Amino acid sequence: MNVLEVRDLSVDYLSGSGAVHAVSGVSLDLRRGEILGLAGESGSGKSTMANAVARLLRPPATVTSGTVTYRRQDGTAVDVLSLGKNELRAFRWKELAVVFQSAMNSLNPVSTVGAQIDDVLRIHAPGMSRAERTERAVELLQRVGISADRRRSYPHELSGGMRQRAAIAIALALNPEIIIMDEPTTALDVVVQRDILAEIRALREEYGFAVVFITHDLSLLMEISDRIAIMYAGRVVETGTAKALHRAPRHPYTLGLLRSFPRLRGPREELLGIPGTPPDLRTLPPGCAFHPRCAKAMEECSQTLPVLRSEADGEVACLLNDGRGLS
Amino acid sequence: MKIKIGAGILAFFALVAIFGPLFIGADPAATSDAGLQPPSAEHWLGTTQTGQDVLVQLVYGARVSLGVGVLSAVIATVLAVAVGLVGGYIGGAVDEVLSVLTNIFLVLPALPLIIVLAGYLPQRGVTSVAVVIAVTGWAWGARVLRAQTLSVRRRDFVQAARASGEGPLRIVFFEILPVLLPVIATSFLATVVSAILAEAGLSFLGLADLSTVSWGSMLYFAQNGQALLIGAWWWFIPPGLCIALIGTGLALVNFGIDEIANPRLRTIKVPRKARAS
Amino acid sequence: MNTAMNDVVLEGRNLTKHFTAARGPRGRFGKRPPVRAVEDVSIALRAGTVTALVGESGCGKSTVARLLAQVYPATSGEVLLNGEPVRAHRGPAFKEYRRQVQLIFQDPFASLNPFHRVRYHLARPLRLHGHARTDAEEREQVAELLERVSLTPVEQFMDKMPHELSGGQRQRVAIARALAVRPVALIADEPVSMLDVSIRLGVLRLLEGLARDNGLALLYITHDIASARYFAEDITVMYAGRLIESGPSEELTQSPRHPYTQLLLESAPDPDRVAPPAGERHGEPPSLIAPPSGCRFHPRCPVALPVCSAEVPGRTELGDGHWTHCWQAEAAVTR
Amino acid sequence: MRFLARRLGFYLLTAWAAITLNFLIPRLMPGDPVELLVARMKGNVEPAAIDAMRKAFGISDASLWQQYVDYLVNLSHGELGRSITFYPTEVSTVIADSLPWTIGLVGVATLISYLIGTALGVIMAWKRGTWLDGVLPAATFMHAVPYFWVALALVFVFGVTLQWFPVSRAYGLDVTPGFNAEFVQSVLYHAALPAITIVVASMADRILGMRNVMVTTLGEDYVVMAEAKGLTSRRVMWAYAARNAILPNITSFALSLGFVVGGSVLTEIVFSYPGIGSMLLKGVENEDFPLMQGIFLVISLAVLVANFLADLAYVVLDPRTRQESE
Amino acid sequence: GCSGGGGGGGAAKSGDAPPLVVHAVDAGTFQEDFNPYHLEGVNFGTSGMIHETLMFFNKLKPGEITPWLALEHKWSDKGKSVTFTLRQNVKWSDGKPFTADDVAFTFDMLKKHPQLNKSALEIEGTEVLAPDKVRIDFAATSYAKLYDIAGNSPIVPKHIWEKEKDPATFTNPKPVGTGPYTLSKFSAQLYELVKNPSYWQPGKPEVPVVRFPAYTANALQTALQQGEVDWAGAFVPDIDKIYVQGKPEQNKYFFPPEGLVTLLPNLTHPVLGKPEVRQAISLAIDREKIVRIAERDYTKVAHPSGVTMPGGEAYVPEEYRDAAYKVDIEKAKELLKGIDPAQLTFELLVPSPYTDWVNAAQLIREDLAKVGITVETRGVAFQDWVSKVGKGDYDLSIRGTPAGPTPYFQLRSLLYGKLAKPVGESSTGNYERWKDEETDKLIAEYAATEDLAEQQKATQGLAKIMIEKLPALPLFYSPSWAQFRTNKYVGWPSEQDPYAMPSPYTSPDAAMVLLRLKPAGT
Ligand SMILES: Nc1ncnc2c1ncn2[C@@H]1O[C@H](COP(=O)(O)OP(=O)(O)OP(=O)(O)O)[C@@H](O)[C@H]1O
Ligand SMILES: Nc1ncnc2c1ncn2[C@@H]1O[C@H](COP(=O)(O)OP(=O)(O)OP(=O)(O)O)[C@@H](O)[C@H]1O
Ligand SMILES: [Mg+2]
Ligand SMILES: [Mg+2]
Repeated sequence: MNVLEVRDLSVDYLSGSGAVHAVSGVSLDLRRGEILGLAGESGSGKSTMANAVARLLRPPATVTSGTVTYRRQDGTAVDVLSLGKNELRAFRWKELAVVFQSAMNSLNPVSTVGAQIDDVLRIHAPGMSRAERTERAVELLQRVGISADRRRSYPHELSGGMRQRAAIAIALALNPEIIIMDEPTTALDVVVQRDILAEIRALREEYGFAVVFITHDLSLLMEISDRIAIMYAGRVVETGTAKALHRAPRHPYTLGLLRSFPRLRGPREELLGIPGTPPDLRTLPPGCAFHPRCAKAMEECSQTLPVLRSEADGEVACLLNDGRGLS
Repeated sequence: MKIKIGAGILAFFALVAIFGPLFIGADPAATSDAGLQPPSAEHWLGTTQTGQDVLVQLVYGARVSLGVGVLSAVIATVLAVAVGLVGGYIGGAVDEVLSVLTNIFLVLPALPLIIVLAGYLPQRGVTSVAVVIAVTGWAWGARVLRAQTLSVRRRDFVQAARASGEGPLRIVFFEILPVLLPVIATSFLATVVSAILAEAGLSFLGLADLSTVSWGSMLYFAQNGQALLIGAWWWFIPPGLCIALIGTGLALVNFGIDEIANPRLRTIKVPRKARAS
Repeated sequence: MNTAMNDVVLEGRNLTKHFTAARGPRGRFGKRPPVRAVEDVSIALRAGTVTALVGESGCGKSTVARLLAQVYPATSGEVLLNGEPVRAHRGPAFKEYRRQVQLIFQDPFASLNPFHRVRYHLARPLRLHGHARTDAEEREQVAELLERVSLTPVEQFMDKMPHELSGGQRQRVAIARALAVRPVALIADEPVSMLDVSIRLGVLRLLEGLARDNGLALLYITHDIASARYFAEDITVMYAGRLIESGPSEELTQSPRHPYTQLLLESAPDPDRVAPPAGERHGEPPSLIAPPSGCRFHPRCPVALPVCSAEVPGRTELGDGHWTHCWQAEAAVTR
Repeated sequence: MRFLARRLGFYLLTAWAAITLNFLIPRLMPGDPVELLVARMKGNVEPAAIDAMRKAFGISDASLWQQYVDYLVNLSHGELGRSITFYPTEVSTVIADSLPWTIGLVGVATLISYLIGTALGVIMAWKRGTWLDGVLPAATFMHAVPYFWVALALVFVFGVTLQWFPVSRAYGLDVTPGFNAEFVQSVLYHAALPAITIVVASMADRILGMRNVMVTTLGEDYVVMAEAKGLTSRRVMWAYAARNAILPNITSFALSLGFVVGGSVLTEIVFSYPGIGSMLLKGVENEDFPLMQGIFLVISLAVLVANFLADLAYVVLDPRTRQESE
Repeated sequence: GCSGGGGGGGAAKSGDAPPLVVHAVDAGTFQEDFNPYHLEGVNFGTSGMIHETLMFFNKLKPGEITPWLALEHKWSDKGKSVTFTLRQNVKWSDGKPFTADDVAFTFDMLKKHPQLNKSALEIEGTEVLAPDKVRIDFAATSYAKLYDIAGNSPIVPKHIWEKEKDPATFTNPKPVGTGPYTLSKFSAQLYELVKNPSYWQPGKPEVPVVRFPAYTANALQTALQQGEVDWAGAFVPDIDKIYVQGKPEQNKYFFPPEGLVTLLPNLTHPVLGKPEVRQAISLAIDREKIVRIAERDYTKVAHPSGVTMPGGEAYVPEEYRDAAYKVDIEKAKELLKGIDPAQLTFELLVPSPYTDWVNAAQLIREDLAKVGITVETRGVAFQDWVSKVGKGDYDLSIRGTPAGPTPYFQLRSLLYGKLAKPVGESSTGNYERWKDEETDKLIAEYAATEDLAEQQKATQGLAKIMIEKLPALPLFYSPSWAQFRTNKYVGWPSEQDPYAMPSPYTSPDAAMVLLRLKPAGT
């Protein structure tokens, strides 16, 4: 059922002024074929986690604990964090592909879009002939709505939306099981963003891959995701189906996030916002990291670190929610 | 770390240059009959063919070499700041002219030009050599500063200062200049190195004032006296080594500054686990 | 303040701005074609009122802002301050203009000089415009400004360097700096788009309060039409350098008349939506070097008429200050 | 082609500036080559002969403007005048005899230094945190060592003490210049040590420059993406990271050519290499205006041409400039 | 042994005798120029080895003149005409006979092309009196110029040179001369002269091949150390270590005095114009030490008269022949008593490329400090020094004065009033600007006679002025550098037999040396 299982994952950035605990003790499941939204303020560790899963962390980042398990369709489990060099190369892109935030920066500026698709095919499908590879590249580009003659274009010759589509086409090249999308639409305007979201959904229907969709735009996630995980200060504080989260958020932080977005329709609700500023990840407040900004904080919150506990259609890590819902 | 080592080296030479001569006292040009003595308790670094003490020369030479380096770097930096900042900020025709000028000086090969200019210099004193080196060496800094000014000028805080009614001079010197200080420092230090090298090269070619003791003139005399051929390594090695050391010190400080500006450049210890990936 | 609420303070009339691109292909005779960033834009800011300018990235919002703030002169059209056309571009008269109209930038990380303390940032405009003459006055007024933007305790913030502040705090300092000049009109160019969702609200509320309580005329530029609905009385929508629709915010968001406004509203993510909109492609935003003829939206417009590609639609008044530039609307009205 | 046209225009302007500078410097500076020549001959020349010699050397009293025009006209015919040092040899002959040596030596050495330095820089950036970081301090040190000092040390160690390499001249005395194996071999053998000097002394800059840009490039998303795509490290390192990192280095490389040429002047002198550097020094020492001017002009033009080639390379390597030029 | 070294492996053509490898002047490369009238570009050996002069003047023995292409000369018309009787049976190397036409042609050419006439001979005309007799007419009395006429004007073949349009730019790439050698091979790095088989001195020379490889100053040092060169004229900083290498019998050198290095006081300077100040300076300077440290003992302290010793005895008055310098600090101080110490501050200008002079200047500074004279030494560019000293814009300077065939030439160049221009104008001699009627009269007397005794008497007068009035302060002789190795050839000049200047860069002396060499071991 799960295609990816993250257990107790912690990542630190080592630096002169103390380790930055960018991800601490995160456990998360990704189900086959679902879109999992990952939301949270800037700096809450979303990208770090994604990169840890894709084994893309660069020094000074280090995984200090935890496991990442990938399950093939036939049920064999793969320990992602201990893959060897060659296995890792096969895992990446055949099983897991990544689409980065800014496609301008994630495409090699000095080679054509076609060549960058070709690159992947050449390495991972050595049996394909040149003509086959070209055919496949054209097919992929057309699939994401780019005409075949654009294959010879350099990234700078494409518009932002086209670049992002090209990046998605590259991700699709090998029919991976998982695609991690790290803010794939943040740099685009809403109309184009809407097109791309529609594209992603359609492709998901067609190919059945699972998506980890990262953004800090909660309302966007609510629309596109099946399930959502909210991160705060390196921890997952709540997970749940998009519907449930929208209807009844259980963590005060989730609530705050939701009530920070102005709505386009319906009555003008009062916006709550979240007072204060995000914490310094080097010296997290004791107990629940959110308590200094939490309107509902209790004495206990500053002492006890809440653990993520399962509830009906979701999990939450909040002392208030021990057994009860958030009123 | 880099900065510390680099600054340490520089501080050492600076102290030697400033106070060394007072300590040593002796005349660096003073000759004696004890020529070509290898290092000994009396002459720590031996003597030259004419019996001059190499250590004493080295200490006095530090003053001249560093002096030329710093002086020409100061002149070059002032030129670079003036041309780069003004051109970058004012823009338009002034900038066009200045940047063409800069590029011309950048492309013209400096050392041959220095040699040619020095060949004509009526006075080959320390100052004139420094001026020649500066005149041929400011362009790089000006170019970098101009590019930076152009980008800083477009930055919002400059726009904001303009919008709140600040005058152009104040913007250049209070808003832009401070931001560019690291760049100016880097280009200053780089110019010091190249000036010291250029002075050494000139002296070595006999195109500087050889009656002044500098590291370059020491090398000239060492080469003239065929120091290596007659095995007088103590005469030949120290000046070159000092130049290289100072250069290394300056470069280290520079890299340190670069690393502060661009933390990615830092050398890092890769933890074992991360290295596996 | 000698301007009453709702008086037009700052107005742009038929503003047009063409940039000569610094780089790009040359056309015939070696001349580079201009970037037609803004074409025939008229907009009015009223005292005590927040007006929003909405549009997708690159449509010319910032250019309008800069034209209004007179960062650069318009290619044609004029800017009026309190009904008087602005002519001077230097000298004391222009300084006076600067004193009245202030600009707040998008990126709070870039709009404060990292080398100066908060106090310097606030004190300079005070001194420049003669609001403070002595150190004591200066100190007092800086403290007051900080208080107005809720940076308390004041003492603590005064001597901070920008890098010691969070994004929201910096944006507050930037706002305080604009206020130090005591302007009558404030132009905020995407003031919160670089801030975290949770901090945005505070800054927006602050701006809203300033307009309401101090009678400032505020132009709020954003690409987030939802936030415009919440914080502005009026919304003007811009597309590819032209205005296409304007009206009171509630009316505009609830019953948009221009197909682009409709598309914009439809595209905005909205968890309350029952079903996601149909997945049809809308194409890319047009180039401003060779903008489409007629209505600039026609290539992407689902309901385009033949006339749309031929002629620029005129302004159709829809009542209550709601108007649009659309052939469809015109047809509807005349029909 | 617009980009290239612009650059070409700039180079023409620079060439003109170099030519004019060249014309002006000797005329604005004091000194008289004939007097000097006489002084060097220890006064064996009678004053009456001096004026005649002055005339023969083409030292004229015409107005500066007239001289400038004459100079340009002569230049356009490729006439650089006669050298005073090697009177009556034409400067162009002196240059034609010496330039090939310099171009050969400096060109090849620079190419080698560029290739090795770039490769090392790339690898060092790629393998950050390994023992390769140890090369950094060494490179930093080499970056600051005077060329001639390295040259002299090499001469002493490998030439004089070990006698592995010849320490002067461009080829052996016993070979006849021409295109024969013996001659070519001799030339290569003689060029080895000076070339090593230039490589060693100029490589450090390349290494450091390339490493820095490369490290920055390695942080770019497209490199991370390439890695994520499961490409081999070699491919990521060269086709993605290095390929992009080289771009900013091309310009700095072209500009650094001026310095390399400068350094090679010193190298040539140490190795008695019959190149243009030795001739330049000779010209300077003898206040041989025509020779100095000619050589400086040729060096400047050579550097300009190299810069233009670098621009061409840039256009070929960076598609972004290509589009602009459509 | 080691025959040939690095430069000698090549083609020795005639006989078994090995080629001789010579280094005359520092050069990175050679230009193909064998025009003996060119100043710098000309390759060494052109004059003397290929083109010969009418007579040979031995500068080491003033007054010793050997007939060469001319057997004798005769002055007429009060020194305004000279008639040469030429040697018969001399042939050009292309087989054509050498005649009076060639001599006439050579001097006519000098008249026509003043830039070739570096001795500024005031030639009026020439007349061929017979195939072996030629007369040359001058505009002025030219007794004193006999050396320039006969000893320093190589004769060129008319039948070849008359075809050249401009002898001034003619590079004479295939030189045809009367000399003992002809050019056999030229490349930028090496040229080679081989024995002229039809040379007029049968059996000579015995050195069949002379090779000239190009060495720069630096490269030469290494070459000397490695034994590649047989005959060199170079300054070697540490001759024992680099050249002699413990074999003084084989690796010989001989540095006879060639010119005079003097400390020039600017006589227009108000303080230096005073004889007692110059006297004091002279007394304070330890010339021995300068020679030892700055000159590495390669030369000798000059005779106070400035006349080159030994050899010039006849040109110095009896009473001063044994004069020598002695340091006397006390006396110097005594002499300076009357002078305001504040005025005793001078700048000593030296050309900084002349490192030995830079060192000497430093020693002078140290010595003069002892008597209360402050000297600031300033090393300047060579050109700058030339121009400053020429214009009289200096206090003190060091400068060499060239030697002529007799000491007179040296003293004339040092003292002749007509050479001194006013301060600010370039002089070509007498840089200290010595103005003295008696001096000028003595100089005129010498020039007006061809009688040796008269000439010596006039010169003695000049020597006396030098010693008594100290117009310039001689320091030491500038040595003529000559290193020669005896493993291939013997018969080199020596102190005992100074038959010619031993340095390979002096012409035509070097040809004289080559003609005397014999293979070693015969
Ligand atoms: N190279 C680094 N060195 C030190 N700290 C780092 C480094 N990279 C990231 N961090 C820190 O790690 C934390 C998590 O960063 P991450 O990029 O995962 O956040 P994010 O949730 O993706 O934020 P955003 O929404 O802005 O992309 C942040 O506090 C950041 O400052
Ligand atoms: N100085 C300039 N020179 C040339 N073109 C410019 C200049 N400034 C802006 N433009 C162009 O004008 C158009 C409008 O730019 P503007 O910055 O006003 O858009 P915007 O709506 O503010 O976009 P964003 O939402 O990205 O800030 C763009 O196509 C831009 O490229
Ligand atoms: Mg992120
Ligand atoms: Mg904008």
